[in-house]
Amino acid sequence: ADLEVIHWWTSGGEQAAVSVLAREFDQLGADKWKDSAIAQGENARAVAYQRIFGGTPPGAAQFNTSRQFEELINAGLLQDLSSVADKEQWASFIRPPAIFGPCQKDGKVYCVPVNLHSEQWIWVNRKVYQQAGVTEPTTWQDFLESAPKIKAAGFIPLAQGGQPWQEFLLFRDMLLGMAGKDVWYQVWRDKNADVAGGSAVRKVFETMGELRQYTDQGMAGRNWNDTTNLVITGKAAAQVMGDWARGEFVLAGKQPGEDYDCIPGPSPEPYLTTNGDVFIFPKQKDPAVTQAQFKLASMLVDARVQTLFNNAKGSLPIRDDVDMSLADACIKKGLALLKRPDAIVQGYALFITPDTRGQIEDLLTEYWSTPDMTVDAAQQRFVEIIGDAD
Amino acid sequence: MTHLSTAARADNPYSVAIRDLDLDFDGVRVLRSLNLNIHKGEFLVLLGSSGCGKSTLLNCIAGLLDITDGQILINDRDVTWEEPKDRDIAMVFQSYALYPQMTVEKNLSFALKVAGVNKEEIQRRVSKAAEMLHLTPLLQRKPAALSGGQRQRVAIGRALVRDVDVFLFDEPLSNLDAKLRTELRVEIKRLHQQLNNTMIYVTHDQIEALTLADRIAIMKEGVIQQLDTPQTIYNKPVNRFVAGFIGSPGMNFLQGQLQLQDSQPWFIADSALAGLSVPLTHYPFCADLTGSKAVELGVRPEHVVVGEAATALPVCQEVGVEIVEPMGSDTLAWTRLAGQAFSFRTDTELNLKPGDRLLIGFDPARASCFDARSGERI
Amino acid sequence: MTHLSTAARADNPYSVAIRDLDLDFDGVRVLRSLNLNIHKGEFLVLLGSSGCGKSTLLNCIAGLLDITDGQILINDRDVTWEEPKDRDIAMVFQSYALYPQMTVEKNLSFALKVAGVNKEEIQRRVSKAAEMLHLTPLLQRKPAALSGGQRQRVAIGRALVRDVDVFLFDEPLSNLDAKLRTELRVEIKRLHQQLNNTMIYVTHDQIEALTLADRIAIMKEGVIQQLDTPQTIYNKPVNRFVAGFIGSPGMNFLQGQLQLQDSQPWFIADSALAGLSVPLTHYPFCADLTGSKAVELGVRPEHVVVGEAATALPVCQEVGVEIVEPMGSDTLAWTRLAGQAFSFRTDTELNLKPGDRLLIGFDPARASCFDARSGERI
Amino acid sequence: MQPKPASRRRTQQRYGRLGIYGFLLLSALFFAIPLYVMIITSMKGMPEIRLGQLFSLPGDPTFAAWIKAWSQACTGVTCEGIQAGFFNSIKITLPSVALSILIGSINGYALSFWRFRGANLLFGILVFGAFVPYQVVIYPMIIGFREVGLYGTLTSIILVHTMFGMPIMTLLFRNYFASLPSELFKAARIDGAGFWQIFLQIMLPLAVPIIIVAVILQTTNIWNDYLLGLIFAGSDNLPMTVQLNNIVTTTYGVREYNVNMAATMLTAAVPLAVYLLSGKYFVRGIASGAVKG
Amino acid sequence: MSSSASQSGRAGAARKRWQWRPLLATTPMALTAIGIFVVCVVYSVVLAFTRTKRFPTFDFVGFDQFGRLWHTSRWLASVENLLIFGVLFIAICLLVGFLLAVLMDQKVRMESAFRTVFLYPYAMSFVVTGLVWQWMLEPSLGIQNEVRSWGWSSFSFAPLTDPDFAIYGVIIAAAWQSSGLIMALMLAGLRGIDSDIWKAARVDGIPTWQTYLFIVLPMMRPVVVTSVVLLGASVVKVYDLIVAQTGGGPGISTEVPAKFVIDYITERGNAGQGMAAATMMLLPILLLVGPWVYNEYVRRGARP
Ligand SMILES: Nc1ncnc2c1ncn2[C@@H]1O[C@H](COP(=O)(O)OP(=O)(O)OP(=O)(O)O)[C@@H](O)[C@H]1O
Ligand SMILES: Nc1ncnc2c1ncn2[C@@H]1O[C@H](COP(=O)(O)OP(=O)(O)OP(=O)(O)O)[C@@H](O)[C@H]1O
Ligand SMILES: [Mg+2]
Ligand SMILES: [Mg+2]
Repeated sequence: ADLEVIHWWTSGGEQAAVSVLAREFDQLGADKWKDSAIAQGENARAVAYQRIFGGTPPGAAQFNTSRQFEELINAGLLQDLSSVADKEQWASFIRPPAIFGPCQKDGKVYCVPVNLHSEQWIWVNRKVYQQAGVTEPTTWQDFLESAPKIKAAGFIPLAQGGQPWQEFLLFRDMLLGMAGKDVWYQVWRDKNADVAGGSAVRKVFETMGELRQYTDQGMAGRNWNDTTNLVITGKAAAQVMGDWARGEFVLAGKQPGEDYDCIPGPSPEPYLTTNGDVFIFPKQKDPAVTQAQFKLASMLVDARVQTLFNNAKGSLPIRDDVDMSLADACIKKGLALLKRPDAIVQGYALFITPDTRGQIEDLLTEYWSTPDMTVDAAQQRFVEIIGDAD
Repeated sequence: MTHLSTAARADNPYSVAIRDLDLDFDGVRVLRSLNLNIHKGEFLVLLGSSGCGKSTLLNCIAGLLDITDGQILINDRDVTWEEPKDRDIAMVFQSYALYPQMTVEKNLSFALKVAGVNKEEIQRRVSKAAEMLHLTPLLQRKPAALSGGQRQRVAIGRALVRDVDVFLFDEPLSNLDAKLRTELRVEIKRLHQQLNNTMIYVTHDQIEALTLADRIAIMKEGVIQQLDTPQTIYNKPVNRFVAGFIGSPGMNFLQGQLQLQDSQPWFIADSALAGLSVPLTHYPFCADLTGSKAVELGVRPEHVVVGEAATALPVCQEVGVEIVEPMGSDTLAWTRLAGQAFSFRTDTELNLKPGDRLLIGFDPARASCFDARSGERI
Repeated sequence: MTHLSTAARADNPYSVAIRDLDLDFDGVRVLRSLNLNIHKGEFLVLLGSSGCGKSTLLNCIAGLLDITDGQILINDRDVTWEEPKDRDIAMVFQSYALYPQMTVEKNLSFALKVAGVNKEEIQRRVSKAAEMLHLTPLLQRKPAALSGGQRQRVAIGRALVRDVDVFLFDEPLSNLDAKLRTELRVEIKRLHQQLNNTMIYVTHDQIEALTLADRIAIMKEGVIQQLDTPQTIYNKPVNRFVAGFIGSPGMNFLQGQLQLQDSQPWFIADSALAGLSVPLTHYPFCADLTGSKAVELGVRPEHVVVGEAATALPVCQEVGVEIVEPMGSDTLAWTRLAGQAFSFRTDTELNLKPGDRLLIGFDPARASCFDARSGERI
Repeated sequence: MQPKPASRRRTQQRYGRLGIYGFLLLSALFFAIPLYVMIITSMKGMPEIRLGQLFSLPGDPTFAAWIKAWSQACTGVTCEGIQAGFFNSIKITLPSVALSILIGSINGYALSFWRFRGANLLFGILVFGAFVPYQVVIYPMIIGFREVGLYGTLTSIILVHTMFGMPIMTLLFRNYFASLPSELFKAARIDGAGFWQIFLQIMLPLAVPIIIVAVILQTTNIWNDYLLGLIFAGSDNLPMTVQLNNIVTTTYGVREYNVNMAATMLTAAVPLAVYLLSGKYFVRGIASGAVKG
Repeated sequence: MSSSASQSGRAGAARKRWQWRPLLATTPMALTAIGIFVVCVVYSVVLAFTRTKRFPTFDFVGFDQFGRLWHTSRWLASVENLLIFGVLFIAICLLVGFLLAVLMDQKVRMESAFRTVFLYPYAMSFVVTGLVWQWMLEPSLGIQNEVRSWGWSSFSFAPLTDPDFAIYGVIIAAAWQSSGLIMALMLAGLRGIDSDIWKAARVDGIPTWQTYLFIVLPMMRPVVVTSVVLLGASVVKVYDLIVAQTGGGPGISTEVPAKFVIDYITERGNAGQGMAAATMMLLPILLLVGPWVYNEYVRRGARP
């Protein structure tokens, strides 16, 4: 049967990766991968929801490792994959276990994690740093110190995209990098308003405010990959972005360590959050499609497919036993971190709803683009949002 | 209502009979308990000023409006709730209402085709009507390529082909210029003489009404004021409204008092200046006279006699001419009588000029006298 | 053109003078070398059928159209290339052309305000015009809340306040019903007598032309056919077109031959049946007669005498009545004379019916005789 | 002799006209620039675009970007350009335009000539509906379509376009028919024609000017729709605008502006052509009754 | 027919027989009007009073959603933007449309070429409009860069990068797209004005601009109303343009209510909040448009 897969992997590196999945699936036999690419995650997820809601669910749909699909599980609209998962003993090799958490409910399995995305990276253009005569930053403090010099040299110190999610990403990166793991959990998991209103978070807001001056005028509305391109082409020095930015460098033919560098954090003590993509499998009327769903689910966690896919995508595999020898220096840095359990932090998305996330994005984008807004006011609203979150 | 309709049924000799017709538009009563009987073959004209409900009445007869109350019979058949097409009527509109996208021939044959008449019959009737109305050379043209008069003829033709008993005309000539109006008027009259079917004709042009009608129904605010032959309506209007409406140039009205002097009725004009007393001894009163009463005396301009001949009449005065309107065949002159505007018709040969003074007079027996309050003829 | 204008300048006693006016629309000549002189204080009516160029001529005088060639003088001043507002004219339109969103008062005063006239003066002129036209109680209404007649009065008022020498009217009464037309006609006439300024009035209604005009210019296809007083035009039309155009009911035309018999001119009607010979001895010929010639004899319906009196006339025949059109004041009857349709006007009292037979006759001296080919009066 | 007054007046007029043409040309320039930018950018190579000279003519004009946009650009796994979407858009637009105009004209006709009880209320609701943002009613509509088993089919997207187009279409036709003389309708009824005969044989042929306006408006609206197509059309019928969006947001390291522009132009080609070919009738049609409020 | 009772009974039947065809023919309209614009709207409004996330639940929470809504600065900014956008967009379109129509009405040569140029943007979707104008207003690519390359290096025109001016950048794009349509409407309206009015004004010596302003424009009320309705409807719905051109940014400076609603009912999965916002959008429409629609179409009914 044809298995329609909704995803938002339309960017260059992503396309190569999703093509791996499609090809591998088609080679399994009778079933065909039917591609439904819809640009931008929110659109793709909205369509997936509407399709499921409207009674013509896709065979599979990409979501993030998060609470985005918990209502689908609760409403009993997703296919229970326990039979496959139990047989193949997914729980035994999917790591870190946190990324499998959102997929499970009452002992049943409703989604398949396919990769791990680490967000805590700053991508720098080595040549720019060389020309500006400063060293690449490893902490936010370093960054703030070097930025004026880079700016003086005629480069954009911080390439930042102009979309709310990118501003939120920057904020998260700074929160984890500056305030550390405990604050992270207290804010996201425990929704501790006191901590959210505390000095550690305040410092993050302050720093973020300072960063505004190191960006460029063309920021408004800019996509992340266009922003990455600024770093690639040497117009900007650095960009804070998840590991998916690597694909852009690769496609541009740049060499890690030579042309560019990926620096975890920046933080004195780098962490890796466990975000990633999962596929959900809505319940189907046609048993043949259901069979195909099981087949795809099984294939997605297959070690070989994981290798091919994650090498293409530049993300980290969900299992330990895959061959990532082909991976480049940046991926290897991530893999190395992944091996240290204390460096692994659960992603914010496991704890807060898209609604809360949206509110925070609204706040941050407003704050980021409104220099007049005081740190107090911004933090005050942050506290309210965290306090009201469920 | 019921007793009337059952009673009337027994011996209804009428082509169209309307019984106690009421019609409301959004709660406003436009026609009120209207009764009208039209004989077979009669040419009835509905005359009245704009907005008096003429078209509304015609539309009711045609079945284009759902009536509020009452009954409409055509040829003895109650058609109150029949479809227009089942009423044995045809209608001609002021705006022609030709189907612009169809040729004249198609316009003429549309109704027949819709009714499923067979081709030869359609062909026959269309060419007969076209011939009768001199439309044969125009059959392949579209309405846009016709002159106003030709269009109106097509509209009449469209009614003609349907071969019905009752023709309804809603101001068919209003959109034409004076010359064409006169021509088509004669044609319609001729048509009526040929076909001899019932025709109900709405107009607000009194010349049309007078020339065409067997009987005229004069309407005002949804009520028929007078229903009679043109002569009677012209000479003996039942009220001031009818009198003023009919006749062109219009009737002169002199304000005044009706008084009995020496048990003879006299009309004394209201006037600050020159007085005017008119003896009404020979006036055919329809009501008893009691005491003095405000009245208006109506005198038609053509009943005024000019010059020496006037001295023979009961009323005769010398007046100054103010305005002269030559109309070719004769001339209308305006003057003042007892201080009130007064017009009269004279021969063009007299060659009047403003400022001329002359004798005028009229015969009170041919005048009309109306109660100033109710407007009714006395 | 130049020599003419300098020459004409010297002694131009005219209010409006038009010299050799040509006007083309997209290469089509609509007015051709037209000359027209209008006296001060004259009421000139331009009469003609639709599309003959009346409005075009008026628009040229008003300066609303750029002429192709020629010259226009108003009060001795060459205004050919002046803006309309500088021509000392005012204009009234058929469609009223009121400014719909302004009250009557604003409509009247707008032009003055734009021209910078001071407030009291505006006030004075507006109230004077309003009084003259009985518009005072309506000053605060908007045009939509006025009847057709009132609207047209406002349109006239708008011209009035501008206090100019020449008034131009483009079919001002065509959109009104017959009754109102008659009323406003009288008012315009009265206005002219009061103001005594030059008025040029376009109409295609000949009754309007006859009643209002000092002189009438009858136009056909951009050329003035006859320019004369109403009486002359009515009684002595220069050609068949003018004769047919003027008069309602229209003139009868009898086809026939003009022959000299015993050196006396006779009109012999073309007829298969009953013959008709009319002696034209007393007819005022304007041309020499040579031999036989196809002509049309024009007889006005009101010049026909009915009954015994007819026997005294040179032409007298017994005829059968075909159609009777009572018009209130008199009656038009249709018959056949020498096989040709022929109408005549009679008293209503005669009470004619189709089928009646009676004697009719007319005086050839009052008839008009036209060359059948050229249409010119003979 | 002085210069003829005629020529003086004409000279003044000439200056006035120069002003008019000047202003019109400037405005035309403003309106045309975006199109110009799109066209020239689509004909440039990427290196040239990077120079950042948006308004300069392409040094080496090429249609490569157009070809790529039409048949090669990748949208997800497939790299077939936007051509597939083009045919989907046709599949959606043709029936939707036809159906919405048919229904709109029937409504307008019924409302103008056959006043039945509740007609005005229905119409009032419909006019109000013109202001309702789609999004407000999308969820209940999805439920509705799901219940009748139509969700995600070509039928459903056609119905959706018809329903959302109905307020404007009905208004358009109602106003037009209301401007026709009612005698026409009366005459037809007396001639014995019924509801449908009058509509099909008398009224529809007369509505050609307004049908042209309706075709133009609806073609543009439906062709350009993205949201409704994405939600209701089903995965097999996604319109061209979805592909366009994928291409425009799908890029290698550098966004391929030339391909984006070409794809944009290709997507806009159909409504553009409609306007170019029938702009004259558009103004005429509007003048014939659509603006009577 | 012997009694009035039976007669009126038949009368009633006859009337109904009259009506069934138009009723049948307008079922699609009735279904749409009631099914979509009443039932669906009411359904959505009801959801505004519930805790609905992604799936409708009828777990009522009173006015909580509205309370939260009016405490959200993005919503407040959206409302403010909609007002600015709506007023300016409609005003500019009317002004430009009218001006162009007036000039086009001067018997200009190549009228059809001009008309096409003015009208073609309307063939562009708001998405395309947004993209094109994003490029045009991009500081390093667009107009600013071009003008600077001519030598005027201090020239600055990049409204989209400045939160205070971004909404005006959006208005430029929207007006570019829609002015042509208004021009066409106005042109049609101008052509429909009785030519005698022009002549009367000329004879009265009223300068052309005053004629247009004080006489002709008021006479075109129906056209203006139609235009405002068309523009107003698109203002309320504006979404695509924002998403394509600015994504609501910079910050929240170009957010609009429709985008707020959509974000909440899709990505953010809080349909209750989204519908509360939608309800707030419907309210002014109902208050502003409702009476007008009622007056114009329901009560007066009949013919316009
Ligand atoms: N459809 C309608 N709705 C409401 N009122 C109407 C309607 N049609 C006519 N009327 C009113 O009914 C009255 C009579 O109208 P009708 O058309 O019958 O007048 P009329 O005598 O034919 O006038 P005219 O000579 O102008 O044609 C008028 O007051 C008019 O305003
Ligand atoms: N703007 C124009 N362009 C081209 N031809 C025109 C124009 N205006 C008038 N004409 C033509 O000029 C001729 C005279 O038109 P004009 O309007 O002067 O006639 P009219 O005598 O006023 O007729 P009516 O009684 O119908 O008003 C007509 O044949 C008409 O077709
Ligand atoms: Mg009527
Ligand atoms: Mg004219």
